Formats: sequence, C-alpha cells, structure tokens
Amino acid sequence: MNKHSMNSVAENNNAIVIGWTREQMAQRCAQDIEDGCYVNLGIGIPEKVAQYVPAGREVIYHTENGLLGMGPEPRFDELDPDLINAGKKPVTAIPGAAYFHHGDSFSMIRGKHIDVCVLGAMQVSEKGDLANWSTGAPDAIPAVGGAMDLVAGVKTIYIITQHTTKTGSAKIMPECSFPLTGQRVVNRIYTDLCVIDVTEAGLLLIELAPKVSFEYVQERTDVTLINAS
Amino acid sequence: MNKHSMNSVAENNNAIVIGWTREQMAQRCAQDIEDGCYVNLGIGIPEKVAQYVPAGREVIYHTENGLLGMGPEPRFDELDPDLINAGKKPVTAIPGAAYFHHGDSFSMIRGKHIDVCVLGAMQVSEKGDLANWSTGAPDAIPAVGGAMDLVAGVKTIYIITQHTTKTGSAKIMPECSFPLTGQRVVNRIYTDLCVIDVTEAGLLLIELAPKVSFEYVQERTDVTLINAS
Amino acid sequence: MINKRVASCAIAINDIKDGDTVMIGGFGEAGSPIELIHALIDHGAKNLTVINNNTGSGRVGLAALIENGQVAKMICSYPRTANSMVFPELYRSGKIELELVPQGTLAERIRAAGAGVPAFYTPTSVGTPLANGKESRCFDGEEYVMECAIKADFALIKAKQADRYGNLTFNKTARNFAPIMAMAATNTIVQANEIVELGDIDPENVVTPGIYVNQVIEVSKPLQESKLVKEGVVYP
Amino acid sequence: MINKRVASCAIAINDIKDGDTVMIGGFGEAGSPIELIHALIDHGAKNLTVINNNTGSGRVGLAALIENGQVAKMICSYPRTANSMVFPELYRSGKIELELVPQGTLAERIRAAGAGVPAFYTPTSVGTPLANGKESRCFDGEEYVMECAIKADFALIKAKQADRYGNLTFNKTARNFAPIMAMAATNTIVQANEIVELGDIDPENVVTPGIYVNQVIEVSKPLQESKLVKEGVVYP
Repeated sequence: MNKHSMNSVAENNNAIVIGWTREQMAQRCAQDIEDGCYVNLGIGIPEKVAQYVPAGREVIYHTENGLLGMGPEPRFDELDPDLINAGKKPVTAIPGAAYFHHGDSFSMIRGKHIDVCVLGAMQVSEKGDLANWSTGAPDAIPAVGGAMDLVAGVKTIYIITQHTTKTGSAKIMPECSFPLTGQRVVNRIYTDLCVIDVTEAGLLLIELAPKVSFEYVQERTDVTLINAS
Repeated sequence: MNKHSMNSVAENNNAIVIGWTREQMAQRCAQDIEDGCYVNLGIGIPEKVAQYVPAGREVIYHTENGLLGMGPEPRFDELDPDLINAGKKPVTAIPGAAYFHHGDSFSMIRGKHIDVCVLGAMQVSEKGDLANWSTGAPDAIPAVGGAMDLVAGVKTIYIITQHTTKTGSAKIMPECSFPLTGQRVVNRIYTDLCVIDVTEAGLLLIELAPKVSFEYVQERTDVTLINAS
Repeated sequence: MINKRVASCAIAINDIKDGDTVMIGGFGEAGSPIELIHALIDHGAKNLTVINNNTGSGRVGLAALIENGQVAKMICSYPRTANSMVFPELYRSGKIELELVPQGTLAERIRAAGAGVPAFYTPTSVGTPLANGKESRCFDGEEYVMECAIKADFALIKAKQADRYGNLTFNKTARNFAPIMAMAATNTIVQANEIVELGDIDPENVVTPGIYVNQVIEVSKPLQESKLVKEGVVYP
Repeated sequence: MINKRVASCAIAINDIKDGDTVMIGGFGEAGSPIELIHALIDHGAKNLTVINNNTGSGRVGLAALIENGQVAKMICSYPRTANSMVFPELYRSGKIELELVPQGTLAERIRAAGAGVPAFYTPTSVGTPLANGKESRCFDGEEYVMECAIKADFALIKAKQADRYGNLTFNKTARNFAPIMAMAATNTIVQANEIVELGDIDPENVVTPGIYVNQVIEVSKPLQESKLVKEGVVYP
C-alpha cells in the first residue's frame, strides 16, 4: 500500500484533481481558528490560513522572530526590511502589536501560551509524530528553525499537507521514516482529501472533501483510519 | 580569644572610639569603587558609599528591584512610591537609567554583569564565606532577600562591618557559625579598624585605621592575619 | 472580538477557589495590586498558596489577606518588613507555612514556569541551608543547585497602562515581578491605572504582551498602601 | 566618565582574535550588523565559531565572512536561505562545522549564558535526532532535554538608538537575538543607527541596558543586505 496506482497519480498530475485545492485546505483549516486565538502560521500553505479566517473573528498572529500582532503584507511604500516574518517576508504590525526579542518570543512558544500553530508536514504518524524538517538524506544541509520549539510548546498543532507525496506515497503512516520534528504533537491534519483528528484510539477521519470517499482516502493512507461518520 | 577584655568593649561603648566611624568606613570603601563601575549597594552602611565616591568617577548604581542608574534620594516633591530601592526607600533615576523586571534584574546579577556589591556582614570566614542573613535562631523569621543572589553573581564582593560584635566577639573567624549567605564569596572587608583582603594564602591586612596597630586588630580577630606592610 | 476588560475587581477574581496558588505582584507596596487583593479578601477563598516577595505591611493589602486567614502558605524571599506584624505572629504560632526562596531564584523560577522550562541550575544558595535537600551539580568545575519552576493558577498584578488586548506598561520600579508572574499564571488579572486604546502603547514599548493577560480592570486612583499603614487602616 | 562610543567599526572589533567565539545578531538581514561584519572581514581573525540564526545571503555580510574562510564552526538553527550558497558548499565539502540547534533552544541557551544559568531543561527536540547524546529527564511525567548555556567572547549587534552608557533600542523585528547576545558575550559591540544623548531614551523603554554593552559605533546609513545581494555585490 506504500505506492499507489499510476491512475491516482495521473489524476493528481492532470487537472482532474479530486479533493481540495491548496486554497481550500487553508480555508478549511481557517474555519477551526477560533475568535480570540493566538496563532502561529508556518511557511507555505499555512500562511494562507490568515486570509480565510471567518469575518467577525479577531485572531492575533505571532511570528517567532519577535512580533505578536502581525498584520498582512505591506504596501510597497510601507516596506521595512526590519519588519519581517519567520519566513523572512515583509509584514506589517497591527495596532496593539508588541515586539520582543528571541528569548521572550520562544518563551511564549515553549511556555504554552500560543493556542494554535499550523504547519506543513513531510510525514505524520498514527500517534501524531511529525516529520517536517529533514528527509535525513546524508547530503542535505540540515535546517530546523523554530519547528521543534513550536510543536513542543504550542497548545494545538494543525497540519496542512497534501495527502500523499508527489509520487503518490503515503505521508500518513504507522511510524515516520524521516527524522522527527516532535513526538505525539499533532492534533489535526488537513489534507487535500479530508480532515483527520489524532486521537487516543487512532486516526479519526472527521470530514471528507467533496466527492472523496472514505475508501479513496484509506487507500492512500498507510494507517487504518476510523470513520467518524 | 572569642571574647575580648571588658576594656576594649568599654572603648567601643564609650566615645573613646578607636578606628574609623561608619561614615569613614563607607568613605574608605568608596575609594575602591572605580570609574565606570556598575555597583549594587546593600542596606545600611553600604548605602552610604555612594555619597563618598571620589569626584570625577562616574558610577552606575543597580538596585535589584529593577533599576540600573539609581540616583540619590528624591526631594519631597519628587517622591513616587513606585520608585524605590531594594531597601524600599524612595530614590530617583538618573538620565541614562533603565527599568526592568525582576527576572531581568537578577539575570544581570547572576550573570556576573555587576562589578561590585557592597554588603554588611554578621560573620566572615577565613575563606571568604559570608553569613549576613540569619543568626539561625529557631524563633527568627528567616528572610534572605537578594543577598544570596548578589554574593553568587556579582564579580567583586566588598563587606563593610564593625570588626567585632557589640559584645566584642570576633566577626572574622575560621568558619562562620551562622547559616551562610555564600561560600568563598568575599573579596575585601572594610571594618572600623582595617581593610582586609581575602586571598588564597589567607586574610591579608592591607591597611590600618589611624592609630590602630596590627596587634590590636589581630587580638580582635579569630583568624591569624597576614600583615601586608 | 478580543476584549479583556472587566468591570470590577470582584468580577475578575471571582474564579479563584480554595486551595489555589496565587502570585501577587509588587515589591513592598510598589506594584502591589491592592484593590485586587481587597477583592480577594471580600471573596473569601481560603487555603491559598501566595507568592510575593514579601508578606505585606500593616493591616491592609497582602497583610490583611494573611490576617484574614486565607493564606496557608507563603513563598517569598523576605517575609519581614518595617511594618509587618501579621505574618511573623502567624508564623511563630505555626499557623502559616513559609517557603523561603532567594529573591533571584524566586524570580527565575517564576520566569521558568512562564517560559516552559521545568528546571534550571543556579549558583545562588550553593553551600547554604537553602540548598539543603536540593540536587546540586557541577558545570565547568563550579557547583550549582537545581531549582524547579513555580507556576500559579492566578496572578494579580498592577500596571500603568493596559489596552483591550491586555498589553501592559508599568511605572518605574513597580514593574518588578509583574511581567514574569503574568507569564507563569494560568489566569492573569491586571488592575491598570489607565485603559488605553489599541495602538496607544507603541509596540516597541509594550512590556507585557497581551497574550499573558486574561482580564484587565481600570483602577484609576489606587489606594496607597504606605499611606493606609501610616493611618492605621485595617481592611476590611 | 563612561563613554562607550568608539570612532569606527575597525577600532571596535580590533580585539577579536583567532579562535574566538562571536555571536552575530540578526534574523536574515533584519538586525544584521553588516558594517561590523565587514570590519571583521577586513581584520581577518580566523578559526572563529560564529553563532547566528542563519548563515547569510549572497556574498556580503555573514556569508562573505564565511566565504573568506574565517569561520571554522557555525552554531545556528537554519543554515539555508533563499540566497545562501556559500555555507552549503563549504559544508558539503567538509570545510565548515555545523552545530544545528532548534531556534528556541538556541535563544534560551544564549539567554541562559547571559543570566548565569549553566543549564536548563526544555521540551524542545525530545524524541528527535537533535536530542541524541543529550541527557533527558522527566518532570511531572513529561520528558525534557538538558541544554547548556552558550557564551561568547564577542557579540556584534545592530541597534536603532544608543547612548554613551550603551543603552539600546531596536527597530521592529530587527531586535531578535540582539538583546540576549548582548547579555551572553564578554564584549558586546553595537552599531547603532543613531547615538543619542543620555536621557533621550526613556528609562521605561530601554531594551538593552548599557551594562551589557562595551562599545558603540554610529553607523547612520547602514548597507541593506538584500539590496547588495540583488545587485550581486561581493565583499570585500
């Protein structure tokens, strides 16, 4: 079950995509960001979550390089190379923001003060282990950034990821084969096919993308899923 | 040698005082506070040191309750109950001062950033152990404040103390009998009779108060002193 | 919408229950949240463990809370002050427990709780009775003592300014323990001299970011403890 | 009189010697003290251990220091960036050592050195390869890893404002590692956009108190790393 039929790979490579787009995955995740939350968004699809948080909810974004109350991208004339996010992209600060140093910023993370962190993944295990920083390849330059601190310290960890790799291999598996970012840290996984909760009993599929069946997801997952519906 | 003759006690109790007054002890200590030093002064005689630092030297005072750049007592109309020193007395802040919280203030102390701390003593041992927070009496309310942090963290510890207790017992002794504030922490002792350095070789008497002889000091000290002169 | 503003001290402290651990800001009277403490006296929660540098003065504020029999244990560095008589009496008669902690170790243990650090090593107290029963260990030939984080259910603190997100500034040395206690408590309650609009506090000058604060009450003219003590006021 | 002002970056960094450990502030280009780094390149000290979150971009600043063969070892959390090619090449050919540290652990280890804490426990990296060979220990049923302080001989940092005492403020997220590095180094050298009079920085708003700073140089119009990288500039 590690590799899937050429058929499903072809489906993904051509435009006959089944399931949610990257934007829709971000949008789906955003529904679960509650009013008043303190949120840290990882680089990539997670960054898109901010723009889809439902109107009427006030959410405060933390970026680990020292800002609570991160606002949207600046207009060209507002650009300040000293005001960036953890992905080193220019951002803004909202009224009510606060700057602080790295020691204080990671105290905020490690001390379990941030409610939600949304991250990408290479692999997620049945128990909620996460691998998202290294393939373990011997020639790779290892680089971890703040990922290990975030998964160890933030109260709720959401993962947004394609359900399988580009070549169709499962990313949700009994044990991660890549080096871990953290052990038993993931709470919920948003993929292009479904939403899965990591529970004591196992991986609980709580929602399917339109036109996607439980069986279709199960076939692309190396762990037996529990169907919540 | 633990108790001295009634004669010397009488000398201390009456006005036939030999040696330095409290003000002179502070003044003598102040000579050793160098230009550009960061200094923390304990409660009591140590507080008086600030007023005797020789003109032309710029010294920055730290008070462990969160201020670097403590200035002199305020005028009556400047009184602010939110601006106090570690002894809870009103103070001022000089231009170039900085406020910070207790975590940061004691990081400054523990991290060996403060150059000199001047403290009082109940007992000092031959090796530089200091006892200045408790007599160990069973009915005493124990209270330590920041003394243990200061002696553990400040680079140079100066002690200002009467050479003997009010009843004439030695305060400088082979081992402290009172509970310690810190082990091997004292660098120099200023008493009403002399100045003593704590060295690897032992207690080195480096200066005598006017009209005080080495023998006079030795008689009032429970440790054999080395005479530097 | 995020609005941490609460109408009164009584509402803010209402969830404190018997047996809770409560950090109270202040170094002597500077930074002492006296209105919140008095609300806690009115509320009556008992068997509390209270963390403060001292034990209060006279018969108001923290001293009054202790006198009212609500405090089972104090964790502090200096339980004596010029005008403290409540604590010494109870302590001598064995009616209140004391954990004496060096001031810097107290601060670092509180900060550690807020920073997700369960334990750390410090040179403070090595070779003294306060290191008795504690693990020690050498690093680079020097001896250190292991100290554990102190967290709390509630922190009661006093600020100069607050906004509806809970961002705070403080006044001079009244800052003292407040920022680290705000980090270390599950529920941080702030009495602020002034509640300002979002953005009125420059983001560069926020001392405590709002993430550490749960409730904010404006107390524009707080009582001055030393004045009450001098006048011999007794609370309640 | 205390006057930490120095006339040039060259004078300030002149005491750095071969084999020293040097902390360099900045997160990417934000807060990178590029003029001080270029002065260190001109100076030529070799066999350095450098601590920075990254490894520089293009062929200026930190990347140029590495390219110039002055750095034997990097301690950082993220040695890759969009425009970094110098470090990866040297690393793959075994010409530079790397100690990879999670970003928050890196920050806390630096802060610990400055705060006189030789070691602490953290939940970060438990169960990962970065915890290999490190002591672990349970507190309240959770596993933690012991991490040791990282100190340095020098810290090179960039500030917005400085006064002659060395009090500092920073600009926005350029603050990042600077305040903790200033605490952790024996000798902290600061390039500031502006040197102001004593008292111009409100004591409430000082971010780094002068006690942590040894030398201050005014660099009123610092180079912008990203612009140099875009233009393909190579230093020296």
